[in-house]
Amino acid sequence: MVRKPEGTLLIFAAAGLASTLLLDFAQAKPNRILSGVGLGAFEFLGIYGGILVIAFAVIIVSSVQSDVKRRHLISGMAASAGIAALLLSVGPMASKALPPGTSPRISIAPGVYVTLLCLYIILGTSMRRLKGHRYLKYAFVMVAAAAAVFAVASGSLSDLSIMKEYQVKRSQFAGNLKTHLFLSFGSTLAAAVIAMPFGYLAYKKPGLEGKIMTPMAFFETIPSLSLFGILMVPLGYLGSIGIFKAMGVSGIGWAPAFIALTLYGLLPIARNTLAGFKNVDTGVVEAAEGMGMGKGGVLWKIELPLAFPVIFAGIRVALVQAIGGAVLAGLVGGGGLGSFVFLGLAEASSDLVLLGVMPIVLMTLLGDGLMKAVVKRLEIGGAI
Amino acid sequence: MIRLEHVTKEYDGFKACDDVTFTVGKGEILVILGPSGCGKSTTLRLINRMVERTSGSIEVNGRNVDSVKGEELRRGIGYVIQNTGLFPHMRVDRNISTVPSILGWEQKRADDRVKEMLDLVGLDYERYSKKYPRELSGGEAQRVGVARALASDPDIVLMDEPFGAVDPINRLRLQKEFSQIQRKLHKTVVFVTHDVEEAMLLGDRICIMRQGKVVQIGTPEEIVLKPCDDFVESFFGAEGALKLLSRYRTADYMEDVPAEGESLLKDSSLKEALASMILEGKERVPVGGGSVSLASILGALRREVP
Amino acid sequence: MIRLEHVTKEYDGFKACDDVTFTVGKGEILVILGPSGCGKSTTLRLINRMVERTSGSIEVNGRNVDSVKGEELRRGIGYVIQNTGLFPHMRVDRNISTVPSILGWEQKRADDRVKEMLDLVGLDYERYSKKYPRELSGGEAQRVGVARALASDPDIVLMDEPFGAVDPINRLRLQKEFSQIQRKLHKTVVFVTHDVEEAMLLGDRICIMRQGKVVQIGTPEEIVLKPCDDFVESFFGAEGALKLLSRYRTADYMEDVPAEGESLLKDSSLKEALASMILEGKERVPVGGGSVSLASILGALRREVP
Amino acid sequence: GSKSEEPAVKNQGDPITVGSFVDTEGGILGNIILLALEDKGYVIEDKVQFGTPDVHRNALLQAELDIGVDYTGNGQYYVEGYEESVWVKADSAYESIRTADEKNGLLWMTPAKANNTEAIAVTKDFSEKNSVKSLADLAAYINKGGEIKFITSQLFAEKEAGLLGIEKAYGFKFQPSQLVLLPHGNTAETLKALSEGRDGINAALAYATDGSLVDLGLVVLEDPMSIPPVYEPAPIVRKETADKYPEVKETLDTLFAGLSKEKLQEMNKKVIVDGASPKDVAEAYLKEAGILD
Amino acid sequence: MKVRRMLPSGALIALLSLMLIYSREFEIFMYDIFETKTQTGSRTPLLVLFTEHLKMVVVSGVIAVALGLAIGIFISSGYGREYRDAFEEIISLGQAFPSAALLALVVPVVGYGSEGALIALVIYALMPIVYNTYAGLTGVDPDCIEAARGMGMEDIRIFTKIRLPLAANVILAGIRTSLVINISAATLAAAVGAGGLGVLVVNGVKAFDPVLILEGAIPVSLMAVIADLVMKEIERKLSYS
Ligand SMILES: Nc1ncnc2c1ncn2[C@@H]1O[C@H](COP(=O)(O)OP(=O)(O)OP(=O)(O)O)[C@@H](O)[C@H]1O
Ligand SMILES: Nc1ncnc2c1ncn2[C@@H]1O[C@H](COP(=O)(O)OP(=O)(O)OP(=O)(O)O)[C@@H](O)[C@H]1O
Ligand SMILES: [Mg+2]
Ligand SMILES: [Mg+2]
Repeated sequence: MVRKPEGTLLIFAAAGLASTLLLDFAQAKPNRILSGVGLGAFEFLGIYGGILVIAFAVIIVSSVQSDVKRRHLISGMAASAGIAALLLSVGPMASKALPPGTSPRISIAPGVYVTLLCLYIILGTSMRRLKGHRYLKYAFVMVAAAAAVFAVASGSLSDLSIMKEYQVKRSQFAGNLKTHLFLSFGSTLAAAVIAMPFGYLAYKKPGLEGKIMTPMAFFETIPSLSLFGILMVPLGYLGSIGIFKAMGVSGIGWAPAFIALTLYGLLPIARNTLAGFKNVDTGVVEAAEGMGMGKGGVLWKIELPLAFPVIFAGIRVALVQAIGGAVLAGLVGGGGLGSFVFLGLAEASSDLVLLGVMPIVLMTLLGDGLMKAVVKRLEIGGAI
Repeated sequence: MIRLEHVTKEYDGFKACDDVTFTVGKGEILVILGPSGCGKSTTLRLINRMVERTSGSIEVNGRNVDSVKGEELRRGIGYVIQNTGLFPHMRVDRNISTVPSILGWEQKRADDRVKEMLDLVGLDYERYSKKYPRELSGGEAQRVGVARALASDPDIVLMDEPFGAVDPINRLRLQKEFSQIQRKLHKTVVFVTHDVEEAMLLGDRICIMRQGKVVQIGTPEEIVLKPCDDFVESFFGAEGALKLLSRYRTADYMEDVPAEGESLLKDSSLKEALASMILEGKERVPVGGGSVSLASILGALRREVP
Repeated sequence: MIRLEHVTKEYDGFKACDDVTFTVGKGEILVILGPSGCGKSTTLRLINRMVERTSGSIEVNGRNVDSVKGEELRRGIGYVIQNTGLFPHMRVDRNISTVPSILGWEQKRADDRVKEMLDLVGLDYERYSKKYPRELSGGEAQRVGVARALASDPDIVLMDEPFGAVDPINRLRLQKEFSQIQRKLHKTVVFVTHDVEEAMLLGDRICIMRQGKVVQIGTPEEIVLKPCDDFVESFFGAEGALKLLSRYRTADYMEDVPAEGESLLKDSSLKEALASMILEGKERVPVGGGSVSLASILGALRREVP
Repeated sequence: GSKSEEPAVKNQGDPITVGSFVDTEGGILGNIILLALEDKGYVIEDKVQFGTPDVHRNALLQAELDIGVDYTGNGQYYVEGYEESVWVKADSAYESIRTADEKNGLLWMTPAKANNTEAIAVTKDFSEKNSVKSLADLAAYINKGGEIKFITSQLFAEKEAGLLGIEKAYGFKFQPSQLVLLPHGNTAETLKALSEGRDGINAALAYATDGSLVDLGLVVLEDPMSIPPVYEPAPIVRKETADKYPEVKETLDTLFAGLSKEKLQEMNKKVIVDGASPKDVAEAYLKEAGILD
Repeated sequence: MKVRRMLPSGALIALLSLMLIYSREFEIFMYDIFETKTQTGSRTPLLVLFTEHLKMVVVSGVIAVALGLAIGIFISSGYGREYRDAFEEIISLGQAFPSAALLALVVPVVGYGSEGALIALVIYALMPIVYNTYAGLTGVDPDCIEAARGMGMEDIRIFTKIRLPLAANVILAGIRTSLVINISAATLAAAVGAGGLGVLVVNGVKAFDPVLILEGAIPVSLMAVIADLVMKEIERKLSYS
């Protein structure tokens, strides 16, 4: 019996193939800011472009294969091979493709991103459908991940424009990264510490729900940048007072960014705290009370563990939001990876923008994925 | 022993419990029966002070319930509710050992107790102790709920529609098992239900409530035979008498007369014996070594209630 | 008239319905009874082609169900499901007139029909027609569900545990009302349940299923008296015979012999008469002008099943 | 570099904070100061490319920064009570801001002789084809109804000493549709857009010291009426710092002396076009000027 | 009664209009309060910036709603279910880009002005709409669908008569969320020269000028709150409960 072809594989393999054949994979620029000549997959990657084409072709063929298990095995293998080939070849090929001149640059062009995205989705799809084949699944991911790590660690990418930007900004990179982490994780932590008790209060005293949630919802309507800006005024004033000055508070720098991000984090966390507690089965609470647990016991042993997955999901939302929001700190002198973004924007250097954006995106995906996994664990742990 | 005297609970002037007075003797099961909203749960929860009464007095084992802190009082009283209220984030063993561990029992003793309790409610320790509540069927969860309530070996157990959420077939099994357990343990039980059959099967006495008030208290026979008003009568319907038959065991009505046909177990009820007679169209069915006659079934109520 | 012949439904090799053959005569209620997952719903849904069979043939009113489009077929067959499936965004009247309006009835006729249907199921038009489903109690919602299924006056009605979600007291009332409606309308009904009492009360014939297969089909008496295997027997338990008694009306067993005591209604069942005898300890109870004797109850099954 | 001998640290435990504007030139000038002072044996806290001009200014006023770099012409925004005309002459501009800022505890050191003023740039082709060489030519071209699209910073477009003044002085007016307004004043973006002719842009805001002008094939239109003020970069040091470390003040006062407009252009080009590190460029300059060895 | 419900949003709209009409006076008043001096003579009147902002929000909103509904409906239908994960992945990847960064990256590809901003805004607004459309449509009580099917409704009719009305409030809530996000995010569009009220905010932040910031932020916040209220009202109207 011939089965329906796997739509996701088919479509994304076709899209990937199209992008390989049609889109630019690199830009060879005479210098840092001038636009250059676009290079297609074959011009840029040579034989490796061929590998990509073959990988996509294999995926297309396997997507109509009748044996479901086999079609995902083959697709997964082809996709991880494609990702590895692309990641490993980009660096060395960039060195070859450098145009002559005093300060030529090779920038990655959209084709690479589109192709990678297609491969990533194909890999994800195949992994999801390959239930049971645990080790094989991880082998695929490991191959792709190892290729990425090797490409970066071996220094093979050093002739890419973005890495040259990194070289110039090397001394600031670690600092900005740290600031960004501090701003996003710190503000989320602060928001959690503030919002959780408020959420709990709103749960215990339903009359207060509106009074607690409305102001938090209000912050959400203020554009983030304005909030940063508005905070600069009172903070500038505060910063002239001794203690705060000693703490490093001032109208410029990290303080307004930190506070604004904290304010934005309040709503999702408080809302989820409230929902989490509301979600706890009243029968369970009644049983706990009926067994002679004290108020504290009920809160810590029963309500909180049961509400926590939902609360944590709120923290996840707040964190993702904060990682993105912290970019704007770059505009008010707060540092963070946003500095690269705005400097790049100002210098019309998209590679510098990317130098700021890439870690942020990675951070978001990693943080999000990690926290999602934790939520899942918490739930499997029996809470839901 | 539980004694309520003129106990009233008001919510904003609405009397959820209105001048309730009753006594539950040691080792007795008192079933509180009544329509939804009549104050059954409230009465139950007044006893372990989950709800504080507005007036009246309550004694448990001879001591006024106000003489100890609410939490301590509750630790000494088993409590089972309709949807089991099992803690979904704890495995079965930790659910059962909750009160023991609040009471500070040492680990070993609590573990042994879990084993003993699972045994009592007919669940295999190996198979069930490490499961999460969501991995249990409704009937299994209910058993664990009972095991948990009994874990610290309280004299007194309060049960609020404990089998309400279980499907009819499993429900009957659980009721019978509970009967057996009770025959072993002799707890003092207050049992809330709105299921007449259940009340009939389990209650030593039945307390019928309506709109917060106690309408009638008595043995099932008293209530079926001498309902104090139409409301109580309507509760048992036209078939009340048949339901009573399910309380009596054939063994007690056996005569040394032989009869033909397939023999019933001694343990079976008169109701089953009656069904068997109708099925066969005979006036006598064999039970164990002897038999039971239609005549003695017809006289059963008179014999039980002289 | 509905006829299934060797109907099988496979899901990935798993047979949810396995070689099912039965016929439901015009005006007959066939109850499908069986444990959870045995294929009752699947069988029902095969009839109105909500599920397409893998093999076999199905006829409805003499025509192969494949001869019309599924949607059209379904418009001609009433369908009631457990949780009513009322459309929460439509008021009661629009819920009931859904099929009439799909069929393009004119407004006036549809409105009249709504009135008629609400009347049939005992709901006041003024009070209920403009309510939303969430404003109805469980029992009321169930009535509306039945009214909706009957709105276009289909010959054939499929009911999938229609009273499953209603509490026991209301349930009994609904079952009795449904009996009465059926006595008026004479629909051809396939009724799915896992409640033995319900099957006994409503079914002209009962079809017992297990693991996708039909185990036994027959009148309630046939099934109680001649269960084809242990599985069927276990279904009705030791009290099967007593349950059958609830099907027979005292009027049919009345003798012209006077008796003392409070008289039962002619409409009451033999089971009620039996209960009354046990209560009074007498072998004869008055019914209407005459009386019913214990002896005739003892002979009832033999009389119904010669 | 060869670090044969480490000079003794002169400000143990009290690092001097050096900041500058967050733009290309800020990176270079800030690093020049930083490297020169480090060479003299001072511990520096690196806040080069600290923030926008206003953030930088406030940081200096609030002692967040000890040393910064600013342009004389910006005095027009910082201090009140001066005629607008003082800002269009190099000497009067410097004197005005120097004396005014002394009251604020900020000492302006001698500026570089390099006027990094705002200007309008067009492509060489455009200039030749339409014979537009000065702002007056541009006015004529626009008033004739010639195609124009000017990319500029919002700030320049909206100030009297900027585009508004130029429009008034030369007698023309951009329609809103002929303007692309950016919220920031860095010209890398404007010049890139111009050189690539993106979105029909054929004129752009430029600074006179922009390094990419030549490489991109652009020319700056002459401004005979000298409308925008003179912007000469100068080191600024807080008075407390200057008093505490007189050597720092001395060093800074002469540090920018050798910087010409051409030199700045060249250095800017190295950073923005060739992608060199501002620090490397600054170091190379200091070595060339003999300040570092 | 109806009037009372519309009172808050009406009052806010009036406030916003007043602010737009008397922007100059507001500015002068605020500069007095903050005792700072204006640094920029505003070339673009507040009303123009407001209109730009509104246009950006409306255009991106309309595109996002159309696209989001289409995607949401597609992946919740029988045909598109298999693409659900892929779409989810793409959209959540898009969300991983901070709005400012997304704008910064779109510009080099698309160019200055509103196109770049629009693309970024659409990507941003898409997620809640797709998500809620999907959740709303698949969250409809299966018993209702079963009943509808059992009554002989065709797929189209089930969709228009049952699924869509029942999912309407969830979908609208998604649109509301995305609209509020969008109004706020459009502020950043100024960073790529797309204009709008963000021009004032960005310049204000750079120039350390609270008056400019407020002049931009207040209308934006008002817009967001008004949009929220109005959408809630529509939700209330269209949902049955
Ligand atoms: N906390 C409370 N506040 C106000 N009224 C209450 C409260 N708890 C219960 N009631 C009211 O008291 C009455 C009795 O409630 P209770 O829960 O005891 O009824 P019940 O007999 O257990 O009913 P059910 O069979 O439905 O469980 C009801 O009318 C209920 O609404
Ligand atoms: N769409 C489906 N795909 C796969 N298996 C199915 C599907 N529908 C039903 N089944 C399986 O077919 C069997 C019969 O299902 P069915 O719903 O007919 O049972 P039922 O007798 O109605 O049970 P219940 O009393 O619980 O409603 C079950 O084992 C069920 O898991
Ligand atoms: Mg209760
Ligand atoms: Mg079913």
